[in-house]
Amino acid sequence: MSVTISIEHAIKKYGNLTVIPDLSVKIANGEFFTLLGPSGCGKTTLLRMIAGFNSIEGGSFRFNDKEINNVEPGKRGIGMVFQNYAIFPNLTVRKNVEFGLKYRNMPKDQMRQEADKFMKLVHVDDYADRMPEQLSGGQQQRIALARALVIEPDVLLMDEPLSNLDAKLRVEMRTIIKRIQHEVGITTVYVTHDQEEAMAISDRIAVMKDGVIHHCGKPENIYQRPADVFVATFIGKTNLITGQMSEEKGQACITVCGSYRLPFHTIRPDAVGHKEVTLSIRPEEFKVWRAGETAEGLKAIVRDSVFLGPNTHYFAQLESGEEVEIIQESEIDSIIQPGSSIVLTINAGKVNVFDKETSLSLMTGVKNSVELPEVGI
Amino acid sequence: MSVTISIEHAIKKYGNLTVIPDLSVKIANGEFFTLLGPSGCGKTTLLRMIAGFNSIEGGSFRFNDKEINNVEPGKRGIGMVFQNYAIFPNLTVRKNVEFGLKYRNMPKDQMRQEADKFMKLVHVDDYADRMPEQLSGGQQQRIALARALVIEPDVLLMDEPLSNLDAKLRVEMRTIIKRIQHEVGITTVYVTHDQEEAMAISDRIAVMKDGVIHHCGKPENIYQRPADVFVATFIGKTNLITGQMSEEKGQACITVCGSYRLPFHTIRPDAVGHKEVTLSIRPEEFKVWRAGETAEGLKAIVRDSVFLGPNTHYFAQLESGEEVEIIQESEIDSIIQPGSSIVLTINAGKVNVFDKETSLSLMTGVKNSVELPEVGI
Amino acid sequence: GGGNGGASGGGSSTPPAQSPANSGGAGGAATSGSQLPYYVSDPSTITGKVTVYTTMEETQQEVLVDLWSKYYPDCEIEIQADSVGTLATRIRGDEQCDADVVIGGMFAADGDTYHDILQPYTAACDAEQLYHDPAGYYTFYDVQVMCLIVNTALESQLGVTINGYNDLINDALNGKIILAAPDATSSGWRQVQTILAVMGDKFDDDKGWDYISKLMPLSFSTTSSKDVYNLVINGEYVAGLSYESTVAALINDGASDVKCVYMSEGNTAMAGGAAIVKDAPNLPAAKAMMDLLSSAEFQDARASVSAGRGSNGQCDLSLCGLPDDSTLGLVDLDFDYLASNKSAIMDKWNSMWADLH
Amino acid sequence: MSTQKARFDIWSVVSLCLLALFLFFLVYPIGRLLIEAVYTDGIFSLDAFQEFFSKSYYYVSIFNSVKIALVVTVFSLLIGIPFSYFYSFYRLKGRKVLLILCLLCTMSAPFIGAYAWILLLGNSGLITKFIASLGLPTVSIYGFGGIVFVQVLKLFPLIVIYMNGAFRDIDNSLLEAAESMGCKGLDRFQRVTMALTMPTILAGALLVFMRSFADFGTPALIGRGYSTFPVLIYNQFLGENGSNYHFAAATSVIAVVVTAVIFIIQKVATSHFKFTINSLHPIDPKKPQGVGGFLMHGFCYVLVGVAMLPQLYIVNMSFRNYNNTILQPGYSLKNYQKAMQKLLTRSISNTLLISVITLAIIVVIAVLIAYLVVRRSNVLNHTIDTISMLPYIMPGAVIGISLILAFSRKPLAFTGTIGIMVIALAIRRMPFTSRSATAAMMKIPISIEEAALSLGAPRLSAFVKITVPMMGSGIISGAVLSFVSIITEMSSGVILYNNRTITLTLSTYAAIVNGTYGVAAVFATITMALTVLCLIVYLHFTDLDNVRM
Ligand SMILES: Nc1ncnc2c1ncn2[C@@H]1O[C@H](COP(=O)(O)OP(=O)(O)OP(=O)(O)O)[C@@H](O)[C@H]1O
Ligand SMILES: Nc1ncnc2c1ncn2[C@@H]1O[C@H](COP(=O)(O)OP(=O)(O)OP(=O)(O)O)[C@@H](O)[C@H]1O
Ligand SMILES: [Mg+2]
Ligand SMILES: [Mg+2]
Repeated sequence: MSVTISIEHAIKKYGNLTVIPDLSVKIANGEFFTLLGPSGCGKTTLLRMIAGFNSIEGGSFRFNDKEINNVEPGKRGIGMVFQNYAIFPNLTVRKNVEFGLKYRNMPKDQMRQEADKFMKLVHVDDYADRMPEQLSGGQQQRIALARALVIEPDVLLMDEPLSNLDAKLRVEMRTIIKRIQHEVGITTVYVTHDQEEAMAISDRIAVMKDGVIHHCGKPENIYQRPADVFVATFIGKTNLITGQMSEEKGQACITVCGSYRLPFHTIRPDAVGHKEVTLSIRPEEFKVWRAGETAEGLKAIVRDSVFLGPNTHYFAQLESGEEVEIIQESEIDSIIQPGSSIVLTINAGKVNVFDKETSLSLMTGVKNSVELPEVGI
Repeated sequence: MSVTISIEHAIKKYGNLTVIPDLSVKIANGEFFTLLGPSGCGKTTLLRMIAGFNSIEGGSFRFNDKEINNVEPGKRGIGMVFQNYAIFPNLTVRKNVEFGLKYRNMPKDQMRQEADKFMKLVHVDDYADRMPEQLSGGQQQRIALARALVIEPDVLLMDEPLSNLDAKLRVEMRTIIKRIQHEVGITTVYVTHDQEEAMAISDRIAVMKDGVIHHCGKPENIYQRPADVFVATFIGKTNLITGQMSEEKGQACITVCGSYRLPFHTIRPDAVGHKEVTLSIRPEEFKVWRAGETAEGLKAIVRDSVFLGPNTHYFAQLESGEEVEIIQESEIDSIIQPGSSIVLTINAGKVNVFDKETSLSLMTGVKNSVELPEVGI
Repeated sequence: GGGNGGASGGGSSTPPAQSPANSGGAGGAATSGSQLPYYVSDPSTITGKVTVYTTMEETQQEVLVDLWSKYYPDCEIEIQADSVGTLATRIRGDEQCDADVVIGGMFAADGDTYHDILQPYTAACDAEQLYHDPAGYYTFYDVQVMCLIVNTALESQLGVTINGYNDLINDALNGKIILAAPDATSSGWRQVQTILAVMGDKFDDDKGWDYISKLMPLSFSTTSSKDVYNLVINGEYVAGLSYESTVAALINDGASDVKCVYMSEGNTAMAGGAAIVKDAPNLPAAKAMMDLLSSAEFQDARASVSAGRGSNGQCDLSLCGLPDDSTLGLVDLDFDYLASNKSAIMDKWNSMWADLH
Repeated sequence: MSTQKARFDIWSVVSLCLLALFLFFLVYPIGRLLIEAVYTDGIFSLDAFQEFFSKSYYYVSIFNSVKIALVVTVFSLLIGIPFSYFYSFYRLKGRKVLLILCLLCTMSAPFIGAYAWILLLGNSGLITKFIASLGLPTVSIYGFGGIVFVQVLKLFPLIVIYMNGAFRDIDNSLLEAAESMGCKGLDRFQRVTMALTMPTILAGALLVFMRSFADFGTPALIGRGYSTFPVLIYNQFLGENGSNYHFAAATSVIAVVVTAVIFIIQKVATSHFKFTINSLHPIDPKKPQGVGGFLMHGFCYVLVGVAMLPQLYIVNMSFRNYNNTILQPGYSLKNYQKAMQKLLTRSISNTLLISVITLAIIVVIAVLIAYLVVRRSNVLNHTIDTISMLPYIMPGAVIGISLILAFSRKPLAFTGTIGIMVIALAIRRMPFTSRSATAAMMKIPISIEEAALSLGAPRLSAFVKITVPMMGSGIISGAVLSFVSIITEMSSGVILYNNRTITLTLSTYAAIVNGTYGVAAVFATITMALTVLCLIVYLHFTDLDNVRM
């Protein structure tokens, strides 16, 4: 079976504290949908409302056309991976994984096979007969994953299922998740704090803050054209710089640091005008020139540099006093020393511009909708 | 007080299972030392041995010159952040944070102030009087962090302390950890699965597998000149390609895919010779040319592309059938479509070469030592 | 049958009533062919099972069982022993209760306490009995006289001699006297009666209570009659206020270092006995049981093993080595007064006890 | 989940069934008792209460009883908690034996245990004489101190059993976290270990309080006229001088009010400690070493040794020659022969039958209640919980009387059957098991159960397969306690039993009533042997590491 999830005007309160004030979103059948947001923004809460473990203070939750507000969790056809794993401490690894299969009317043999298969997939087959307490944190987390995947539910809910795994394993696991999800066509709601993971795995992402969805859309939309300043800063690193927009022949032009002037072709026509704006420039959207190599640009002084493998990060101070972070591809033995003067130019096609007052994006091409995506997945 | 940690020939067994067969390493006073390795490799185990919570089956652990094998954990002067947080469920957030201060003979007022300060630092000050149950996963983890930091121990042991935080908060927290560690001069052993985090925060990193340290050194050493194939593949993404080394006038030359021939100046003189080698080429060490743009190089066909924010990943198949991953800076609307033919060239200065048989590095410049770093931190 | 309740005081005799139930029994043919006594019914009519609720101790039970089985081999006897309060509660509580008779714990001064669960019956040997229940419910088989049980070893150790109530008022005995609480035990209640009867000028007068107020501070109170004699025998206490029959029986059983002291100040006697339970399932057996209990044969047999003073005039006191009634200085009790003032006396006792402890 | 909206599901059905059961078997009898208390000859009157509060010797008994119970509770905690701590955190030598002995200490039937103590420590007791012969000053067993001494030795094992379960459930990493911050030794014990087990400590304390409060045998025998509530009630109901149901019922009501106050205080206190522990890393007991190890062994074995003295003496008594009440020289099996005539075999089989049936009923219902209260917190379920707790605060005799009042008349005539014994025992022991089950339940994080539901397990099987096993330690400690208590239960049975439904403990009682102490000792010894046997069988089939008692 395949399921579309519709949430309308959901409200969640813990006592007097409203955690989710009014949230609506539709998740398409078979879609891989990710909730992204700072710690404490309500991701787990929303996920648990979908699962049926949290009370619902208002609004309606529907699977296809059926309201499920009062349906038992066990009858919603969900599989869930919990943030704290929730492994059954009294059962062996195998029994944990087989647990859900018992309710699928599966012959014993097949049950064993399925469990074996999934334990292998998440690399815990060597520990099949151990008790969970004898496993490392990451191993426990993988059992939780296998346990939820093996039952091939209609809706898969995952709360930071990979947070304790190393990069390689994370990538491997997320590939497995994605593959199974895709093969079986499970509608999946995924919570993660890892943006790269969210980008790599999701069909759509909802960026939340304080229980409100700020931007809901495809990963590249969100990254390239964030709906507001919060989304821009939350997704990936970015530098916020104040600028002054002016109009020249119907064309927007933005002046930064008093002197560096850039024409912008990507501002929405209705937004063009005289106003203060906030520019969001990602570290890799700067280009660094050694002093003298170019004339036009922002003058800056390198304060610090950090080597991060493929790239090197520089922290520099602009003439205006604003601090910016810059990422450049690392060259062996060519790190620019702190104290050096540099000039920065900006790739105006990529930079995002926001109204300083409302924080909302002024760009064309922002795609933000909580409705079902127009094209099928 | 400041502490140097020396571990000599440590052995750890769980029943018949040897988790750490023979591990030695020295950690300098005030150093920020990170254990990195795949899930289940023994990081938590080693950390808990240093803390005194695991029995020690062999070898000696010393803080400065004092053997601590049989010293009570409470008397070792350690602070610890546990992988599962280990927040006291029966105490409020504030009481959790203040817990350790009671043993520092601190006046009540100051205790409160200190607790306030640290709760603010990790952004849980709003929840000071809540019970841990009423907090989100990330919030709980931050309490564990504050609780360990506030007592300013001699040795700080942290087991994946940031695994449940989003990227922004992770960076913020690791900056705080680093700052406090530096100010107070705490010798710190840190376990993480996040390589970028390890790179950014550590003075030195030990890369472990199956209880054995494969490479111990500074982040950039490890990244740029990994000691063996495991380290190369574990730290950052890499493509392993088989090549044939030959010697030409005392100079190493490696042929890949039968036809693409590259001179290497970075091979250790004693290693130069005729043999099969494994090349480790990081995705960003390829340069992509559209078919026809260059003659010399590896011919390949793009299979898939993934947009990941600042960069785009390509998966391509070489003529030899080997799959490689390539990272290029993203250009809006310029993603190369699957199916396209491309040519790849390699930046030979960065590529690492390993003996195919022993997996060990053949490069000059590998720095790998479990002894104390020569220069002070 | 049923006796008519006379209004006479305790101890007085009423003429024997007709005993219609067993007129034909005497000639019945027992298997042995020998002539059966008149108080034994035709064994062939007494069958099934008779269930006895009793307060009797083990040895007395054995006597009863032996005698019953001798005359009524076809009728099984099953015994449940407990205190009378518990037994009564159980009978009251159990609709399908199979109790046929209650033996023991029924005293002349009870008033109508148990009439709700019993039925009247006049036993075969009523004419021979020295004591009769005016209400017609009880069949007596026992006369209860009070005594002090004294541990002779401790007595001489302390250098005191105990011959009566007055000898107990002695600081050397402080904390070494045990008595049973009158509200909890029948022996305690009987002792209070006796003290009030013999220590004052008139029953229940201030002089009697004055004695009690001196006795209380020296004494320990228990809620079980048994504790009194057990703990004196064990040497926990020097003197205890108890029943004659049990103490004498214990001495017969081999209790050493103890003696039974009849108070020099005087004593009281009260008849105790048995009754048939209302709606007894096996009424013929119940009646046969009453008849047997009233006989001198049973009472003598009982006396020989456990020193019970029989109520039948033909009993032979020498069998159990008990002194004759006349030597005890018996004082008559007014049962009506006792029945109507029981709670007032108890209250007074309890208040005084609370004040003095 | 206090916010869970009321849904009608399988648990609602369970709630209603339980409610019906309790209304019929508990509320109705208690109602009958209340009516008895406030009606005199069919007219409503509070004369009995008036009387009670107008006489000091009645109301003083309240203070006496509360005082004893409080002191006993404090001392039981003081020795029970360290005992259990040593047992749970260290691999003491002979752990199984220690545990079994510990359980046996609670076991002696009322009367006979206290009687044995008198024979040991009374004015002319064995030990007293021995001490006196050494020229040392002797202490008296009688009075307040004696009651406390005897009761503490009898009741501290209850704390031990409760605490063993609680210690098993602590997540080791919490202790490690505390230790890493410098909190160790006694301090850690106080601030972390105790704090985490507080719900259990409170539950155990309440249990001991109630047991001590309701104990009749000990104060009756060695109280030296110390008037306590149960003695008062007992005399009114069952005294040899006839009974005053009306006044006894009123006294019972007052007793129930007093205990209810204590119960509420405990409940309020417990409500401050609502938290969950996910014990993925249970405590790994260490080998005791050095002087500390020696002292630990010493403490545990000496304590158990002393507490076992009366039991040992009873075993000894069972072989002594008795002429009814009177001890004769020499040893023989005479008492055993005599016991055979006194329905020994029937007593044993009744005991086993009744205890097994009762235990099964209790465990099932207690677990259900625990679940409803903790996970389905609503008015209905709290009502059920409160009702089920009523017997907690009612002395056994009161329950017995209530049942008689309720079920002795047709068409509800259950008295005199095995059924009524089972009902009485189940009612009486239910609260104890359901308390420990509730405490265990409170500690299970809800996400574990949610995980089971999310995997498609129906509510009931999630409960049976995951929740119940995780409650294991709590349930088993409760069940073991219940088993022992059921076997030794007397007070409610005394007025309910007859020859057909007699049990070992009641036979012991009957033998005591009969004055045949040797035979009583036989029954007591057999009871002990039977219990040991059951425990050994239980321990045999349980991995020692999983003995979550
Ligand atoms: N109590 C135990 N009994 C037996 N084996 C154990 C026990 N604890 C851990 N192990 C095993 O020891 C190995 C190392 O465990 P450890 O917890 O140190 O891993 P880790 O490196 O911290 O992994 P992760 O990143 O997943 O937390 C694992 O394979 C684990 O299964
Ligand atoms: N039982 C509760 N009572 C009161 N407040 C709660 C409760 N559970 C969660 N909260 C609060 O609700 C907010 C949202 O919690 P939630 O667990 O959904 O966060 P989250 O987005 O999953 O965060 P994280 O990434 O840290 O896990 C948090 O501020 C948290 O403190
Ligand atoms: Mg969360
Ligand atoms: Mg770990």
